[in-house]
Amino acid sequence: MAQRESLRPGFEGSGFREVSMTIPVASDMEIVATAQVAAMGEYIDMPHDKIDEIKLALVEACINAFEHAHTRDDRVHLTFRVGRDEEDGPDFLEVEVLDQGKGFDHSIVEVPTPEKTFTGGKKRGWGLQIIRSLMDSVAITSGEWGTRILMRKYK
Amino acid sequence: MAQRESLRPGFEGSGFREVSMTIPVASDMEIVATAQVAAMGEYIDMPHDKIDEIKLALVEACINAFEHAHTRDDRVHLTFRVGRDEEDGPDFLEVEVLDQGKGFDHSIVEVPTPEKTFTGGKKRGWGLQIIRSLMDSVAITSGEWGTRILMRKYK
Amino acid sequence: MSESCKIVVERRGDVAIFWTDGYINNQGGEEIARQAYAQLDAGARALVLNLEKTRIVNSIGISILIEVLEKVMDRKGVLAFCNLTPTIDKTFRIMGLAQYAAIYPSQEQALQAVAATG
Amino acid sequence: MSESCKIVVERRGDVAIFWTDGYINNQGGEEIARQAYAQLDAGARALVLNLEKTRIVNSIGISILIEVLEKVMDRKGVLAFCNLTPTIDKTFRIMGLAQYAAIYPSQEQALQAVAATG
Ligand SMILES: Nc1ncnc2c1ncn2[C@@H]1O[C@H](COP(=O)(O)OP(=O)(O)O)[C@@H](O)[C@H]1O
Ligand SMILES: Nc1ncnc2c1ncn2[C@@H]1O[C@H](COP(=O)(O)OP(=O)(O)O)[C@@H](O)[C@H]1O
Repeated sequence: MAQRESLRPGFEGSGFREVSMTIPVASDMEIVATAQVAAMGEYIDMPHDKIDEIKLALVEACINAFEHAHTRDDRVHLTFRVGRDEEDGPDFLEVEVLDQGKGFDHSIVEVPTPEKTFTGGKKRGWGLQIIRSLMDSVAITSGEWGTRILMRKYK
Repeated sequence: MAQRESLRPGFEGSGFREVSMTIPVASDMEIVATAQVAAMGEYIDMPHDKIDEIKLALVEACINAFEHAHTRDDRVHLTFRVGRDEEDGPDFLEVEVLDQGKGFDHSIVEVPTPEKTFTGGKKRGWGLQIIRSLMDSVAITSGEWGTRILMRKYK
Repeated sequence: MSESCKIVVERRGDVAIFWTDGYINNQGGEEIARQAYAQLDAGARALVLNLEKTRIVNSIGISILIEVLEKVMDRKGVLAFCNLTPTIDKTFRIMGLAQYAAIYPSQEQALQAVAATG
Repeated sequence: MSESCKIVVERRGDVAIFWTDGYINNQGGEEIARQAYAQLDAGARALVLNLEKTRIVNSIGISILIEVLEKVMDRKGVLAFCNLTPTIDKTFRIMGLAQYAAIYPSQEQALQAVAATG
């Protein structure tokens, strides 16, 4: 009973709720992972349209890892965190997508434009741009060890 | 493109889809985890009533770990697997709930009955019984390292 | 947190109808118990719990509902459930709640049945 | 697998209406393209894509829809979308699809608009 009492909802303790998850490199697993965005988003009462935006950002990050990273472990590692910057600040949902793949230099990735997409014949190349547009903050670190995308959206 | 082609749905490759997940010992995290049961269950087109049964079994296993295990890492480790025993056999969804807690001897846990529950005043003690009733197979291993519950349900 | 169960209660004569929405765990169960005892103290003879919008009741939640049932039976009252999902129905049967409380497919049937006991 | 997108097509005169249901990824996009080209070959002048039951279109799916749009424009046809979620609408605008294809809130409005171009 004492134990139960200490488990009230809220952000007491570590100040965070963190759920980590590992998915295989396989089709549709990115959609299976989005269920966790919905669950964590609902946990902080995030509006559904914002949850949808985080879902799509996660989908894009996962399919990049599936398609480009050539991961050594055939897995993608996800971490979901809800928290606040300050006591009375807004809740956020943060998603980390980590692959142990070949890495890339995101500073030299060409930025897509609608014009190039339509007249130029290069239709792909929008994943990172979509992630940046839909999330409030995005940090990409990459190297020989792989790639980590850390993205956050406030409620 | 070649890479994409190899990622068709199905159980090719390892013969399994395995998603692992770690949740904190904290209230309502068991519900956040059930989102993964729904996602993996829908992935194999499992009927919704069966998905609900697996969800409840997972909830019971998680709250046991939260309440009784006194985990050393304040975490509960979950693994979800979909697969088949034989090529043309039915799909199953398997859930593993692992805690690094104090362990227990499940062979000496008293089996509850409605009579004891109503006349005896001991209302609790139904978690394991519910798990066994709702799942097709359940294996419990426990020791000083903690407790592992492996449970499976066929589509 | 949105996981917690919302409860709406309506009193119709000596019958109190409870609509739950969401997960019934220890907190949800205790909140139902609190409101049920308030209704009994205010003269309600029958309680109807409509669980249409609840998909999961854990074993702690059910154990609290069993306490409510015992209290209702002590007072010679009636407790009925309706609109249970197949999984909740199954769990209520496993734990024996179905032996002591009536379970009806619809709210209308539950209300008719409890009226007949009045 | 239930994740894959289901597509239903109905032909009304020279307009073909597509209803999608589920996730539009590369496979879903390619299936829409296949059926769209079949409709164009069978004389359809306008395509209306009703995405009411789709909550996620990934960037690969959108790039395939852009190829479909270009093919429709080459043939002097019309492509219209309707019933997009706010997130899909936003993504279509980011990628510029909204500059070349018309987006309508409802199927009725989409059908009226494409009829006016006929
Ligand atoms: N996780 C990753 N590992 C390795 N390379 C990546 C990763 N994510 C993105 N890239 C590189 O960045 C490029 C741009 O990615 P993105 O904007 O998502 O567009 P697209 O995937 O359609 O090419 C990719 O083509 C790839 O070269
Ligand atoms: N993960 C666990 N770690 C340690 N002990 C456990 C664990 N799960 C169950 N137990 C023990 O088994 C008993 C029966 O569990 P259960 O059937 O779920 O009922 P309840 O949790 O209501 O007591 C618990 O009271 C506890 O002593």
